[in-house]
Amino acid sequence: MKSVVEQKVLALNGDEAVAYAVKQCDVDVVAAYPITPQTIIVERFSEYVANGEVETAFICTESEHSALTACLAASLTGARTFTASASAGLALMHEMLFVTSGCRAPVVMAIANRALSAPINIHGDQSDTMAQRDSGWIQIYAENVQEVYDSVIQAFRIAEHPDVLLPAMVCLDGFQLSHSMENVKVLPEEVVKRFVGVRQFPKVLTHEGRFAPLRLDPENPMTLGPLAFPNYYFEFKRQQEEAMKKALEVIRQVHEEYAEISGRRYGDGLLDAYQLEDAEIATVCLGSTAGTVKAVVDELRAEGVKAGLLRIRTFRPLPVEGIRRALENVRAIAVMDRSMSFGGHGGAVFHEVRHALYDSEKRPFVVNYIYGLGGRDTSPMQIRAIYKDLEGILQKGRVETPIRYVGLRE
Amino acid sequence: MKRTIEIRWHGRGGQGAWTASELLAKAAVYEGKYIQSFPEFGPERMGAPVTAFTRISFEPIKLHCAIYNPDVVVVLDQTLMKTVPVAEGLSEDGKIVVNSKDSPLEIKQRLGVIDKVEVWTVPATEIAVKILRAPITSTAMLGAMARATGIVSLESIKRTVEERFRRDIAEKNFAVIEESYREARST
Amino acid sequence: MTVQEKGWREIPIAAVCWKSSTEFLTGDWKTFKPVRDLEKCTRCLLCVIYCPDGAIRWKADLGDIEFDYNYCKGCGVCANECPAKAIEMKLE
Amino acid sequence: MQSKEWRFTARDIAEKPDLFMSGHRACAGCAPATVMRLILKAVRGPTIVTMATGCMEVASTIYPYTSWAVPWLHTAFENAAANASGIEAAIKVLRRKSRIKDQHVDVIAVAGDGGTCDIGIQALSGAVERGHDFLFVLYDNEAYMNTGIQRSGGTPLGAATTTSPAGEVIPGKLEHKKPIADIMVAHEIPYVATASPYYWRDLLVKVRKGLEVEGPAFLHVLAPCPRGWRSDPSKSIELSRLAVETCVFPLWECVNGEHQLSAPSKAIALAPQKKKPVREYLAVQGRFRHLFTPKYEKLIDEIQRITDLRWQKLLKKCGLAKTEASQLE
Repeated sequence: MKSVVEQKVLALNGDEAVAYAVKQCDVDVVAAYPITPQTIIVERFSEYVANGEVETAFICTESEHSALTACLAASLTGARTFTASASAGLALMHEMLFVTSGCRAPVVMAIANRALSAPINIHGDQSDTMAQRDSGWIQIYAENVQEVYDSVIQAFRIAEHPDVLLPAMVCLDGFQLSHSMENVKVLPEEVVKRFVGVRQFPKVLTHEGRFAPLRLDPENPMTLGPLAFPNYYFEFKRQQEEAMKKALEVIRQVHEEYAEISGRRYGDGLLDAYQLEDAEIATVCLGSTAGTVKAVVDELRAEGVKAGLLRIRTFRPLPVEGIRRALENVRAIAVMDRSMSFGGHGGAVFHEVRHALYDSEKRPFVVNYIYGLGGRDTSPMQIRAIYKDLEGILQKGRVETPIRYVGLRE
Repeated sequence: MKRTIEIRWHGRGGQGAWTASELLAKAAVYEGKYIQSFPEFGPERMGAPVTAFTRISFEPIKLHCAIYNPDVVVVLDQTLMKTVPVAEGLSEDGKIVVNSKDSPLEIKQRLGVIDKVEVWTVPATEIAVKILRAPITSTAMLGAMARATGIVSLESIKRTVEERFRRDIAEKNFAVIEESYREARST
Repeated sequence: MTVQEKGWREIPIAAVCWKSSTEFLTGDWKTFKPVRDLEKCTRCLLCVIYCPDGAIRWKADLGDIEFDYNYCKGCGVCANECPAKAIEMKLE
Repeated sequence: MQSKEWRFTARDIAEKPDLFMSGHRACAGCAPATVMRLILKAVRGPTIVTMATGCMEVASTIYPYTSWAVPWLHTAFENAAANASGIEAAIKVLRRKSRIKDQHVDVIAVAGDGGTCDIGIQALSGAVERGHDFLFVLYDNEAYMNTGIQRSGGTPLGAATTTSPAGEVIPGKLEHKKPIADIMVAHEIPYVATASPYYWRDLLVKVRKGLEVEGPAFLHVLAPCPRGWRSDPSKSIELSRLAVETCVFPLWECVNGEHQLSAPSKAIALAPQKKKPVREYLAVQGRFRHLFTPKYEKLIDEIQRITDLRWQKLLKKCGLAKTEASQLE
C-alpha cells in the first residue's frame, strides 16, 4: 500500500482544474479552439505556456475539427496530447472522433458539457457527449471539481494503457462545474508525473516485415490510416470493442492506484453507489446533479426513506454487470437523462440502465426523467418529487408514465 | 449555526460581483472551509445586471444547483433595487448588505423585507472612489459583508486580495476593506 | 476471397499496413505492352522518370533500363514521351 | 535560398529508389502517381507524409498493402494541413524532450484539388497562418476523380464533369477555376510555386525549395487524369506540357512575396509567338469535346480570354509585362 500524499488545497473552477491537471501530466501537444463554457481551460493553459510553466506545444487551431486532427496526428507521432471542447465544437469534431478511436490514438479531451443548437444555448446539458457515445471514446462524467481534476490525470493513464489505446473524454457539466469554484486538493507535480509516466508504444508489424513501436517515425516507417475494404474493416471494429471491454478493468485499476496516492475514491471508478445497499427506491444519474441527489438522499434517509443513488461515472465503456448488480435489489428506479434521444423511448442513460436490468430476474420498475436541458436548474425539491413518484409507483404497483420531464412547463 | 451558508451577490457586469464571490470563497478556503462560487451562468455584458453565488460550509458541499434561499444577499449597486428583486427568496433570518449612503432603516423600508431580516448599508462607492479613484465596489462590499456576517476574517480576505492583485493595488484595497468594515451600519 | 484472411486477434491493431504494395502485381491490367528498340534508345531515362507505376527501372550494373511488366499497366506514357521514339506499344 | 540550385539529373533520379512504390492501384496513365513518385525523389532526409482522402490516398494504401516507404498518415478529407500541424508540433516537442532521435524531419501534406481548394481550404489557411514548417503539395486533377469525376473549385470553365455535365442548355462548368496559388500567396507565406510533371526537374527543385524554407510552403502541381479528363492515358504527361505551353497553367514561384516565372513559362514570356492557343490543349480532352460544336464554341474564346488575362496579370507581377498589361487596363 502506498501512503496518501500530502496535498495543497486550491480554490479552482472546473475549467481551471482541467488546465491544472493537464499542466501536471507532462503533455506534449495541446491543440484547441475556444468555445463557451470550455474557454477557461484554454485560457489558463495559454497562461502556463506564456509563462514557461510547461514544455507543451500549444496550437490554437482555426476550428475544433483541426484541433482534434492535430491532436490525433501528434498522438500518432508519439506525443501525449490533449484538447477540450463543448457542444457545437464537439459536434464539429464528430467525424474525427471516430477516426481518433479507429487509429487507436490515446488523445484525452475535456468536455464542458453544453446544449446543442438550435436554438443556440450556451448552458449546460449532456446532449453533446451523449450524441458521441458510439464514437469509440471512453467517457467519464465527473460529479464535482475535485473529481474533474482527478479524472483528467487518470484519463491519460487509462487511454495510453497498452490493453486500451483508446481516446478518453472527461465530461464536466458546463457552468455547474466548468465555472463553479470549489475546493480542490492537488497532488504535487512530480507525483502526478510519476503516476502518468512516459508514454509507451505497443509494437506492430509493418510493411517492412519488422515489429516497430506504433507511431510515425522515420526510423521505422509505417502506414497509418489506410483504406480497408469489407474484407478487413469489420475486424478492426471488433478490436476496438475488445479494447473497450479491457478498459473496464483498466479504469478500475487506475482509479484504485490513484486512490492509494490521493486518498480519493469515486466508487470503484466505474460506478459510484450511494446508500444503495438496502435502498428500495433509487435514481441513476451522471455528472454534477448526482451531488444534489446525494444531498436529497441524506435528507430522505434522515426521514427514514430507503432512498439511494447510482452514479454512473464511466458511461463508456458501460459497466453493465455492475449496473445490474447494484440495482437489481432496488424496487423502483428513476433514470435521469440530461439529453434527449428524439423519437426513441426515453434518454440514452435510460436505454442502457433498463437494458442492463432486463437480464435481472427481479426486473425492478424503471422510469425515465429528462431534466436540466439547456441549463435549466434542477433543485433539491424537484429531486425529492422524483423519489415521491417512485414511492407512488411502489404503492400502485405499476408505472403509468414511463418517461417524464423535470421542471418543464406544460 | 447552519452548516452551509448561501450568499447571493447582485451587481452590474464589470463591477466585480463574481470577483467578490471568488475572493470570499478563497478566503474561506484559507480558513479550512468548503466553498462553491459560481456566476449566474451566461454571457456577461458590461453594465447589465449580474448575479453571483457563494456557498460556504464546514463539510464538503454536495449540492450542484442554484441558490434559491440565500442566507445573505449583497448588493453592489443600489440602483439595481429599482429593477431587480434583490431580496427575493432571502431566508427569514437572513441578512442583506447594500452599497448605499442611506440608513439601513430607509433601505429596509424600500426593500419591504420582514422585520427579522438584518439590513446593513455601507457607502461603498464613496469609499472606493476616495481610495481607488474608481467606483469598483467589490472589495468594499466584501469588507462590509465580513462585518455583517462574520463568515470569514478580515485577515483571510486580505490574503486573497494580496494574492489576486498587484502589490500597490492590493494595499489600496486593504484600506478600502478596512474602512468599509468600520463604516458598515445595521438596523 | 480464396485466401484465408486473418482473424481480428491476429491482425495488428490500428490498421497498420503490413505488406508492401510491391507484393501486389498490377501487370495484368494491361492490354498493350511497351517494347523498346534497343538501337533507338538513348538511355535518356525520361521514361523512368515519367512512368506512373515506377515500372521502368534503371539498372546501374547493366548500364541500361528494364521494363518491369509485373507492374506496367500499359498506359503508354513512356512511348508517348520517348524523344527517340524508341518505344512501341504492342498488343499483349 | 533563391540562388541555390540542385543538380537533379535524370541519372540521379533514376538511381534513387522509389519511396512511392510500385503496385499501387492508380489508373493506367495516372499523372498524379507520377507526381507522387517525383515528390518523393526530391526529399532531402527523414520525411513524414500525410495525405487527404483522395485518389492517391486510396490507390496507395489498400489494406494490408502500402505504397509508402516513408511514415505516412491519412485521417480524413479536409484536414491534411491540420495533420501536418500536429506532426510538426509533436516532432519539435519530442525532440526537445529527447523522446525521439534529435534530427530534423520534413513534413509534407498532400491533397487533391478538393482537399485543397474546397473542403480542405480552412485547415490549410489555418495551418499556414500559424506558420507551421511544412510543405503542402496540391496535386490538381481538377475534379473529384475518386468519387467519379464531380466538379470542384479546381475544375476549369467549360469542363464537363458528372455534376457539371454538358447538356442542352449548360456547357459544362460555368465558373472559372479557383486561383488557389494566388490565395496562398495572399497568406504571405515564404514559398508558393506551381509545377507540372512534364517539367520534372523544375518540379523536383520546387519540392526541395519548399522543404528548405522555414515555415509553410505551397506547391500547386497540375496532374492530368485520363479518366476524368477523358484523354488518352498515354497523353497525361503531354497534357501537363500543353497546359504550360498554352499558359493555361503557367509555371512560377513566389519567394517571400516576389513573383518570378519559371524557365518554361519565362521562355514564352520572352518569345510570345511561342504561346500556343488554348484550343490545342482543349482539343485533346474529352471533357471539353462539347466546346468544339457551333453551339458552345464561344466558350473557347472565353477560356482564351481568361487565360490571357491571368497570364498578363502574372507577367505584371513578375515585372515582365509593362506594355501588354497597360494595354489591358
